[in-house]
Amino acid sequence: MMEIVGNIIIGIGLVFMAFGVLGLYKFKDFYLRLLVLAKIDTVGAITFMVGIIIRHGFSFFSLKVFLIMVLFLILNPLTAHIIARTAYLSIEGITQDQDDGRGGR
Amino acid sequence: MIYVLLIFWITSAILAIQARKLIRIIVYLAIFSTISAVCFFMFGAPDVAMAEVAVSSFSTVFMIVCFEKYFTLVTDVSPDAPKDLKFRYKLSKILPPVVFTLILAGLFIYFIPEGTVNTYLKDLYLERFRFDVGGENAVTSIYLGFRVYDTLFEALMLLISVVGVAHMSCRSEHEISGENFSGVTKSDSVDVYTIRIICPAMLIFGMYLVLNGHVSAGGGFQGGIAIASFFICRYLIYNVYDVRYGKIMSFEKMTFAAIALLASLFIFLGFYVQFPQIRTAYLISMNMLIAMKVSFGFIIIFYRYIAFERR
Amino acid sequence: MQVPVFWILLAFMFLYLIRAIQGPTIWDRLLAMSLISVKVIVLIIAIASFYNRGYLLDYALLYSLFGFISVIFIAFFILDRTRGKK
Amino acid sequence: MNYEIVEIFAIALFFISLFGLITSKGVIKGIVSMIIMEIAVVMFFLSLGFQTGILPPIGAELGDNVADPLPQALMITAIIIGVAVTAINMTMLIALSRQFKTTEWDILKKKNME
Repeated sequence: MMEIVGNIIIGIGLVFMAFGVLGLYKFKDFYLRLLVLAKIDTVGAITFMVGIIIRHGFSFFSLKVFLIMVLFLILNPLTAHIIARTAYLSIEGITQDQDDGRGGR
Repeated sequence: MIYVLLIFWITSAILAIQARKLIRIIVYLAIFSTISAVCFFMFGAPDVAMAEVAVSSFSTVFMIVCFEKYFTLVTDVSPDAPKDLKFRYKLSKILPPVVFTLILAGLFIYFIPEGTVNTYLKDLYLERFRFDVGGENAVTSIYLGFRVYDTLFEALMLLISVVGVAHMSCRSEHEISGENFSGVTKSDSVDVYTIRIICPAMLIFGMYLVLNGHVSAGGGFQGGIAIASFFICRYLIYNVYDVRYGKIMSFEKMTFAAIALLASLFIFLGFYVQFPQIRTAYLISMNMLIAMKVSFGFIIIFYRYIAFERR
Repeated sequence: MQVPVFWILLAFMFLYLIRAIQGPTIWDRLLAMSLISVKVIVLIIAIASFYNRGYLLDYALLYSLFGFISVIFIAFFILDRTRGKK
Repeated sequence: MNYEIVEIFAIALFFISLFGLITSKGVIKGIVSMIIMEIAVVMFFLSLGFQTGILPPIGAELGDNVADPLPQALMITAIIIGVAVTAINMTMLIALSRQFKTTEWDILKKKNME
């Protein structure tokens, strides 16, 4: 029974990733495409990992996958933030002195 | 399934080779080493994949500093530096290289010996590695036990290349000054805050890889690089990290001497046979020494690059 | 059940690679690179669970750390390079 | 002349990067092609004796379809030496660009003549 539930959740995760790929090709602006990395892929990967944890039940394997999920939850949005901030600074052409760390104009 | 991955692998390589702008080369090379790491993983070699991933982040950092130096020294200064590196593919110019490469490939394929790869040595190692060397990881037990000669000369090779980099890079007189050298991130921004959280995790994970190398995937080399990457993050967070190269260089030479001594003491003098219960102690200590050597070597190269080249 | 998962993930990686090739700005290529590194982590966890080998997961953990470092350095290099130069 | 299709990919990439090395106008493209060549060589060694669904030679129970640990042990050292050599290449590139103010082969030849 846990097998089926896990498979379903993995399927849902893959569907999220498919939406991400669809979004990547439909959005015309760069910042919209960045949304795919920040939100959709993070959610897709995490549902995928939850599905794997459910498939493997309560074991050392799923503890490791949980640790990876937590680290991934911290790192992925941060990567998206760094790319967004640097892209914003370079596309808008904000020079060094105007950059007060908040990226605001 | 592996063939599709290899097709990606070759396309990303061709991308990296023919990239016109210089900035794209770094991104394409990062993608290429990612996909090659996955290919190694699919070939049943997680240790090599780990080494490839760790090394690709280092070569990306070296290439970034090198390109910055190239931009400031060449493209911004001299007029005759071309904007893009596109090789003008005129037929007359392209024919000799293509013909030469095809001839070489044909010769190579023609002279490949017949017959399949015989697995005598592989079966020998797979059966014997637990009794002779101890430890669960066949790869670690090979490069620490059966073929420890290669590891010795590889450590010597790394030492020579570190000394070469240290002496060939420019000798700017003043050491690192006190200002915000990395200049990468403001100290209160969110990414610096998170890097402060991630860095200890990286160090602990590097230690885990080293100490656990003879049982699960990992080992001296990958753990050493993971530990060295902690110092990269440390460079991002703190303003300045005044590394005393002399001390680390001499310490690395001492580590190499310790590796040579330990290997010769245990394997060549036959302690391995007389005291079988010290085997895991030998494996762990050898892994730790190699990890120290590799991490010191990469720290020196990294700080040699960042501190002296970036000016 | 597991094999189609690998094929789907490889298809996604291929589509990201195409996006990296035709992406207009350099930032799209950087985005495609970090997307591929996300897919790599998920693919490795799928393989580890398919072969039921626990130690393969260390690799995914290590990979997410190192992918993060290289994205940081590349992003700040491109920023220094293209800042203010239209 | 029978070998796995997987090895053909590695050999093909080796010669593609060799072509890239030959036709590289600047020193930088040469270094990039050399990095790719090193990874192609490593891939060729690892692809010997490959079957689908091969397992790494780690862990207590080793099945029958297990990868060969010997080339892996050699390839780990090969990758690390590859990075050390790349670091030396780039140091030389910086010294070159500092002295000659360019990294194009043909311009360097002219400058080297006089």
